[in-house]
Amino acid sequence: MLDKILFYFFAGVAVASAVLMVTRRNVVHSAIFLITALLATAGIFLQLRAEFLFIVQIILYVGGIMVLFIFVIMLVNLDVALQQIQFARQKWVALLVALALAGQVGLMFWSSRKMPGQGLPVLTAAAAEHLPANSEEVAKSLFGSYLLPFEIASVLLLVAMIGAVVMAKKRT
Amino acid sequence: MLPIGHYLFLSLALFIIGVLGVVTRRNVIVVLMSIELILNAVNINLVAFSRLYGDVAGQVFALFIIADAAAEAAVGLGIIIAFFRNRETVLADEMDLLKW
Amino acid sequence: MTPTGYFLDHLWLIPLFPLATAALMLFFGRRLPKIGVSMLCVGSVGLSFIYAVGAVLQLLATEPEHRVAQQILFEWLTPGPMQMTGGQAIPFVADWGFLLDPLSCVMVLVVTGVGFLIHVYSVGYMAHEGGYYRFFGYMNLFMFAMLTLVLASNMLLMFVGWEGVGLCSYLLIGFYFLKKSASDAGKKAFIVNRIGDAGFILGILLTAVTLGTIRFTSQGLPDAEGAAGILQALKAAVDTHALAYGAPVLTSIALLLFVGAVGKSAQIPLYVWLPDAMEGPTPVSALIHAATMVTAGVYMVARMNAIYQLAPFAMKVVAVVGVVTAIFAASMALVQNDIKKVLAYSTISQLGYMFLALGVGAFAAGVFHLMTHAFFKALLFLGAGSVIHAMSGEQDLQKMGGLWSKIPITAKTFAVATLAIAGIFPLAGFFSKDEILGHAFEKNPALWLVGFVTAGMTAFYMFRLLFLAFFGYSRADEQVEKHIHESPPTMTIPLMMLAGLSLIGGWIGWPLSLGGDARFQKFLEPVLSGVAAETGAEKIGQHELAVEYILMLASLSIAGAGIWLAYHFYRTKRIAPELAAGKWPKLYQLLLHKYYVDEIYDAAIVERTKDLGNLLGRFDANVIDGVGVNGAGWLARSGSTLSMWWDKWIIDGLLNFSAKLMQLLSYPVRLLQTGMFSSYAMLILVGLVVLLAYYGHHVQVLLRSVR
Amino acid sequence: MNIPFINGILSYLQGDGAAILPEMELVLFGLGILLIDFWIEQKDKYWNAGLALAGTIFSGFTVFRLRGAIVARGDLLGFHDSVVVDPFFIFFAALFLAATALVILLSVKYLQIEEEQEGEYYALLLFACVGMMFMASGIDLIVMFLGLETMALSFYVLTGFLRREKRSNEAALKYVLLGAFSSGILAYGFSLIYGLSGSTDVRNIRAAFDPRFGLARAIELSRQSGAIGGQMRQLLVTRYPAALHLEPSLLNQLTVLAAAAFVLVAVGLFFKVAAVPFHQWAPDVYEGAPTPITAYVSVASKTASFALLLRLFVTVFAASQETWMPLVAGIAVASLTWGNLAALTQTNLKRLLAYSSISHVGYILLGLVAGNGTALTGISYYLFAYVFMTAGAFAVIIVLRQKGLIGEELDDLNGLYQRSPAAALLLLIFMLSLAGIPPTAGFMGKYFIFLSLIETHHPVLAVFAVLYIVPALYYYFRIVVHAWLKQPGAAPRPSMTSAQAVALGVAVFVTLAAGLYPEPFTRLAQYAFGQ
Amino acid sequence: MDFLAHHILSVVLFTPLVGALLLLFIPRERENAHKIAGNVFGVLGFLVSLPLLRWFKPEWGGFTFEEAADWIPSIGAKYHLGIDGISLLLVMLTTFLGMIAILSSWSAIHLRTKEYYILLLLLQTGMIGVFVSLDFFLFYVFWEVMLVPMYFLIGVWGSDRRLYAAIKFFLYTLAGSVVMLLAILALYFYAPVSANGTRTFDVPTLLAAAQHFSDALKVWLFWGFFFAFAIKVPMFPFHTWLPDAHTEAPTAGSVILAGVLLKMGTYGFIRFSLPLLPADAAMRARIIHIVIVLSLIGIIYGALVCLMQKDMKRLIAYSSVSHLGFCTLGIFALTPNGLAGSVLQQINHGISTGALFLIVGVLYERRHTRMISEFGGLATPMPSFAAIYLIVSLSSLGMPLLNGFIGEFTILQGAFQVSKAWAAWGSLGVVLGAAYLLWLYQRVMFGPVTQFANEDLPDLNLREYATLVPLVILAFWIGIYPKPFFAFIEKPVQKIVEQVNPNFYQVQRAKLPPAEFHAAAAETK
Repeated sequence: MLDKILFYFFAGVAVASAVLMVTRRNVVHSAIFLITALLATAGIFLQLRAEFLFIVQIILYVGGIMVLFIFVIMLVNLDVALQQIQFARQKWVALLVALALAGQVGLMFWSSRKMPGQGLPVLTAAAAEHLPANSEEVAKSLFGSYLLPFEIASVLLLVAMIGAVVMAKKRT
Repeated sequence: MLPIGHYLFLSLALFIIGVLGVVTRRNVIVVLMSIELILNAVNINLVAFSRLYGDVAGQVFALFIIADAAAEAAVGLGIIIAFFRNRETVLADEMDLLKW
Repeated sequence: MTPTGYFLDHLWLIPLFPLATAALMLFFGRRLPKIGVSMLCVGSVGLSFIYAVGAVLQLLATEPEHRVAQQILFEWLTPGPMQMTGGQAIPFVADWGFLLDPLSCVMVLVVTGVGFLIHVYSVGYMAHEGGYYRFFGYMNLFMFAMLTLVLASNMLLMFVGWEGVGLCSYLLIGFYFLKKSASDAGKKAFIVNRIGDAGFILGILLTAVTLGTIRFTSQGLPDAEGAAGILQALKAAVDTHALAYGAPVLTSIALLLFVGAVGKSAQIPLYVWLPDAMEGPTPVSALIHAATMVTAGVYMVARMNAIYQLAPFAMKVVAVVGVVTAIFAASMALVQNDIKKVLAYSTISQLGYMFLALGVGAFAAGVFHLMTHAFFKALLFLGAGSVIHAMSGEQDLQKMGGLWSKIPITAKTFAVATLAIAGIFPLAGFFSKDEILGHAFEKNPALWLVGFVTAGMTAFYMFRLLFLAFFGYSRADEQVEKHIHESPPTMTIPLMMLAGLSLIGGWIGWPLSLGGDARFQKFLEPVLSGVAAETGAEKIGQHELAVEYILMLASLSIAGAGIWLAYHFYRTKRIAPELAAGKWPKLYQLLLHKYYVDEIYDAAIVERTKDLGNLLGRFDANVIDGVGVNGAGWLARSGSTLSMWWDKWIIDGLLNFSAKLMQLLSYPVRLLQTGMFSSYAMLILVGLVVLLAYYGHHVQVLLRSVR
Repeated sequence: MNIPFINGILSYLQGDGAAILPEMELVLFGLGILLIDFWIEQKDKYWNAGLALAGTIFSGFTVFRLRGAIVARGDLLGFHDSVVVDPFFIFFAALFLAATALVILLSVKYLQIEEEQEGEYYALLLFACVGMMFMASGIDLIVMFLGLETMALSFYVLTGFLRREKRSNEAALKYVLLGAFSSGILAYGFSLIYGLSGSTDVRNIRAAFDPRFGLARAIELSRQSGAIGGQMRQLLVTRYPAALHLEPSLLNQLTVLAAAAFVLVAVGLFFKVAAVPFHQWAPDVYEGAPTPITAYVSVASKTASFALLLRLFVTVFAASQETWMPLVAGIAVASLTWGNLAALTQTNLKRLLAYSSISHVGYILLGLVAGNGTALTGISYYLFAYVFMTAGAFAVIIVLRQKGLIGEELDDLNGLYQRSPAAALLLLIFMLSLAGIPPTAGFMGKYFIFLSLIETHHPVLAVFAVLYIVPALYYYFRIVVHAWLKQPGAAPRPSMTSAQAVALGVAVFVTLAAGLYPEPFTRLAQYAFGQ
Repeated sequence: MDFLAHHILSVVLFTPLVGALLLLFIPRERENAHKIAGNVFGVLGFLVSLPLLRWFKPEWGGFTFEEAADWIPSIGAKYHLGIDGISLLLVMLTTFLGMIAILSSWSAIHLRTKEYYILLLLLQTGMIGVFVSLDFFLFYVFWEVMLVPMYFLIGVWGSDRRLYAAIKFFLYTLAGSVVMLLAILALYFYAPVSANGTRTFDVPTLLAAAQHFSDALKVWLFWGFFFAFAIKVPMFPFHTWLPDAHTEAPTAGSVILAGVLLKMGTYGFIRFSLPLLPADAAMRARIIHIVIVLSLIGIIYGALVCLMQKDMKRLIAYSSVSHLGFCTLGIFALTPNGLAGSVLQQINHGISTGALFLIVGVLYERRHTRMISEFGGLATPMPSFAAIYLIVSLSSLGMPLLNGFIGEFTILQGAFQVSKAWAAWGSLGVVLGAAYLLWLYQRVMFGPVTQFANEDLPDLNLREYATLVPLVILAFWIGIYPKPFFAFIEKPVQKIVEQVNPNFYQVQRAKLPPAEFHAAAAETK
């Protein structure tokens, strides 16, 4: 029951702030709503007993990425942009198509839930108390089975770093 | 945990909102944020499945996706800055030099 | 016993002499002196004549039923096996081979003899013309082709000569190529002839697939095995009842071949080229368009008589075409004012006689008339040439007159020829024409009647010509008047010799009824007797003497009547013809304009063909290229443009484009058009939705079918 | 010497490390470039290029050694089975390295002219190559995804490398936004695949999706008691733990969700290979990017994305080939149509080649439609040929780039023949190859594709595909017409550096050799799919 | 010598290529050296092909001078060369016309001579390759290779609308050939796999295998090949590239194009299309009917369109449509006569039309125009030219004793055995042929000289004689003594007919044999 309440709370917050993020005129507001949505997602992670990710989400996403966003928003002068129309002309069509997409995928989820033999594994998740300590498990996996992705991720981040530097630095 | 469908629909909602942001917003920064939202939706899926199977692979995947999101954000924002320096705009539809 | 001898073994030299000199003239003639050209060319024809005479004499040495000499030089056309109508596949071979039998004897003598005389005449006539060597080159080439035609041992080689003479006629008609009318006439001759040739070719092909051979006869060949001739094959087929009298296929062959003959021998409806052909130098008209080439059709039909005798319908067609042509051409000759045109129509008319003869089955009579006609018509043309020569090139009868005394030799020989053609006893024309009319009467009195009227018309227009040109007072320009002179001996001697031939040439066919022995007919008998009596082919019976005498008298009297009329029209009361013309102006104009046939052909065929060409050309340019190719190109381009538009206006944003076009595009499309990036993303989204929709549906269907 | 550190490294290199040795070398060289870049003078910047080239050569040599090793010992798996060194990887790694080397050779002069000679450029080239190689070698979704992103991020930066160029900025921005968007879609698809199979290992996923692997039976067995059940359970726990949770009756059918996952993954990948209708970034990026990078994007990024796509389609989705075949066919036909038609009226060379490359994607996807052995050979041959001929074509455009001449418009080619016959001849050969006229490599690629279509009874598609050669030839020959038949304007004679000459030489050699004597290349292409 | 004997075809094939490669090393500015080298290799190319004639044994009907080497073993493509009598004649025609075309360019081409001769020689290799390949893959490669040099010959050295014409030529032929590629691949695929599990592109093997295909498949294959060849021939209505290409091409290009390139279509019909005809009589009849009707339309259509042309080259180009209509008519009559005539007519067309284009080239070199209306009365200043032109025209319009007649008659004969109507329609083309060619001749050569510029046109020079006289001699030779030519093609033609029209010889056995027939005929005499 608690699970349920928690889930619906976080889900509601996430969706609402996501909607607000997309619709706000002011970019800074959007950023803040994105932060809210990400935090709510972190809550979902917690509810799913993924504590490590919960922390990562808050620190890396909210703490890191979003600060980056805010910096950039500050850097590029947005006073002008504020007065401009924020939405593309196609917004209504886009909405329709996006809803169609949502409908399709949603229907697929729905039908797989209802019909046997239609996909999603119907099984009860392992009891919470049987789950091993999350951080430990993740760490084991990360440096065990997923060592290579970890190494690649370092290259990826290196590339991102070089890229950001190359792109953002002023020309000498 | 709740039935997996809950998480799937939540993730779908965020995904769709992200997609909508990408296709409707003119401000490229918001577009980039919407993409972050999409990746976030992916993470919810991954973590939910991970919980379902009691398998951490999904969580690890989500971790890497967060890293990727960070990298993309960094590069994307860098490019936005370079673009802004040259063009004094962050509106997507003012990218109009390259066309037919 | 096969006839042999030096000349017979060297038959191939007869056409070769002129060919050699022709080649010499055409390649090196420009560098030879005129005298050399004359010697070589005339000499080579003379040599041919000598060889021809020699060969004929050697042939005559054998008994009549063996008078066939054949030699095959080499296999010419060997395109492999051919399937006959019956289904058998047999090897098809066309040889390069020569054949001398009584029929070709007559032809080869006429060709070389008259040809030689005309060559001699030409030396004088062409003396002052440019392109002397070219003229003789062509003439000798013609001799070669004509001799190939008459000596050919098979249809295809005959066709070689046939086309060759057509070509030379084209070249010689267009000899004065600076004149547009001359080159036009040459072209016309060639093309009209080609229409006939197409028929001839088809006839040859039909013969080949029907009988399996195109060789005229295998007689005289050392080895009959595998070398059947048409005659033998036909006989075999008739004997085995594979082909019967009147078989449609034989009629078809006969008619197809006759199409060829019609073209070459200027019969209705393909006669139109011959009058125009008078644009050529006069010796050419004499040689080609009177004596030899135009008679090739007659010769060919006579040569194929075996088939014709089995095809009664074709025979009827030949007779009718011949007789109609005869009277039709004669009627046009009545009013012509160009001296050569009169002779040209006369030639057509006389050729019509010959076909009449062939058509009624009197092949020998036809050939006989061919020969006599060669004599007197060549003479007429040469005489006309002499007149033209004297008149400094004037050809209009209206501007002549009173030449009798000024050019006496020409005038007298001309008169002989005129009498001969009018059929006055005992000149050559009398015998041959009488023979024809006799046979025609036997066959069908209606045919005779038409021929009979034509005879009168012939006499009329010929004497009209004679009176207008040689009698009365001179109507020539003074300049011309002053220069009138008799031609040089090189021209007059041939005239006289031909006059002699016209006079006595007919005597070899002196009919039985007049106490002769019809040697000519008997001579030709072995060749012209067809395959077999029992096939049902009607043989020409002997008619009663009384009828024959009456017919002869009738002929003579109608000729006399014609002469009398001409005399009264043109000699005594010169005014009369205008009156006659005034009385029936329409008829007169009709005749004068040659029934407007040229105009009709031009309008109905020539121009329409050109129009068709034009139309098709435009079709090519516009429809096939336009719609097909450029259309595909256009389609691709506009497809490209469309897709470009899609990217540019629908994807890249309508904003940059004029408002008008924007309105044209529908509202939802415009909704896509805010910014480029968004629309790119939008398209990805749409693509995703579409794929998902398709795929989802696909899977649903699949699942349903599984369940 | 028994130094633990060295020993550790050595044992690592003999174990897991061997599987990623080529990538590691590239990374090391990339880092080296970043380091020495600080010390070298502006005019000596070509040392960066030299070092990068050395990196590719080293790596290439290592790949060659690995090839020997796997011939002797079979496929090499490493890092808990997340990468594999198999012929597929060897083939594609060699292609990527070749493309990278060509692009490096072509970049030196270009960067000099553009006055952008940072070492980062070459480092990013190498890192992109690393990403691509992981795309080819990864058999784990995470590795694949990270490889893809490494490559993509490098490309975003490289595209925008000419920061002063507005068009370069714009291209980079479009690229990064659209690329990230498509990555998001791809990741979403991956998450669903993970959800359906409970594993990120491609082989496990395949087992879950493909009835021929008998996973359902294994699970059922594992639930029985007894020795066999125990063994089977043990096997599953080590190999595929999530399978223990799967319901056997639900396995092995193409479910609705799998379809959704497929479409999402496919869209993500179709975007990367620039298939219609996910192609629209390509012309813009091609035009805006520095030309060597255009070549690199066009050649390597596309090939790498195809490597990833093939790995997934012929393993994970192989079982449902006949259901997705019409869909891929539709995409292929659309790509052919759109690419060819849109290219007809282009006047910018790079855009033209962009559209033409879209049509090439169509041909390769048709190979996927056929999907038999010949088709796989054809795809690899086509990609192989495509790398060299496209690189060659871009190389000519790069040679044209001089001070004061952009050389990207068709009109800039006018009279190229008079200015540089060699360049014109090379251009002709590449155009013929791109159009698929024998005896060039491009023809052989098309040959296999057409043959496979006939073998799998797709005559209509085959006719369709061959007929598109005709418009393709038309626009390729528009280029030739400008180069050969138009009168030159005032444009200067292009001068070719030796590096460019080497690159062009290699490209033209391969293009012609693979057309004139295709045997070794055919074997190579067959080798890639273990045939 | 031994090497030559064993690799004669390769030698013939690659001699021009060697020339082209050598020319690469001659500096650009040495124009005369290019000309000399080009001509030397042109002549050499012809000379090395002469032993073929000598060593060829007409009585052997199959392929000879075969050479085979592995090329792409993994797909079964081989370097397999070989010729029979039909290809022999076409190869000889190619080397001969190639030599003449090269010679004819001596003074016509001053621009980029080096490339010009290189391309001509390359083209030469491509064309020979098509005729000697016995491997479908190799054949296709040569087939396409040839397009490129021809494209440049038209596109660089052509006249005003050269770009349009060149690309039209290229695209048209390419469109056909890509479809052919599919047909080849289908043939390759549907043929049974050999014992050791490999497939092959070998022409004889595949064509033999095709005999066992289902009729439906054969029909598809037939049409697949048909389009490529029909465009190349070109048959109505695929012919519109031809006038443009011929008109715009330089003289040598037109000569090669008309003389050799078009023959590839007809050659393809004979070699590849005929064996693919379905066995079912009704289906076969329907196909043949379509093709024949197209041929007949082509014959008459081409001739009619000629009548309205104002451009000499265009006129001659359309006349090719007409003449090639005869060739296809002969081929699809499926009789020995038709086929033999068609092959010979292909040679004839090469000679006559090649010569006609040379003649236009002579005029074009002097006046730089091809408009008929610009000429008139040329017989006066150029008598020798007039003579040769006349002979060539006559040869083209089928005058007996010249080559054209032999071909046309034999074709008509072949067609006549099947259908009298076909032959009748065909003979209409003969009539029209005379009309347009003589009309052209008259307009150009006869009449007074109307244009000042034409008054002092020089007559043929020695080089022009050298290009034209051999053709004229050949025209007479074939016209007067075609037996050796027929001898070359008799056996191959027989083989083809036995295969595609077995009734032809069977009926003969069933009914009265000719010997008895004639013996009977002889007895009754």
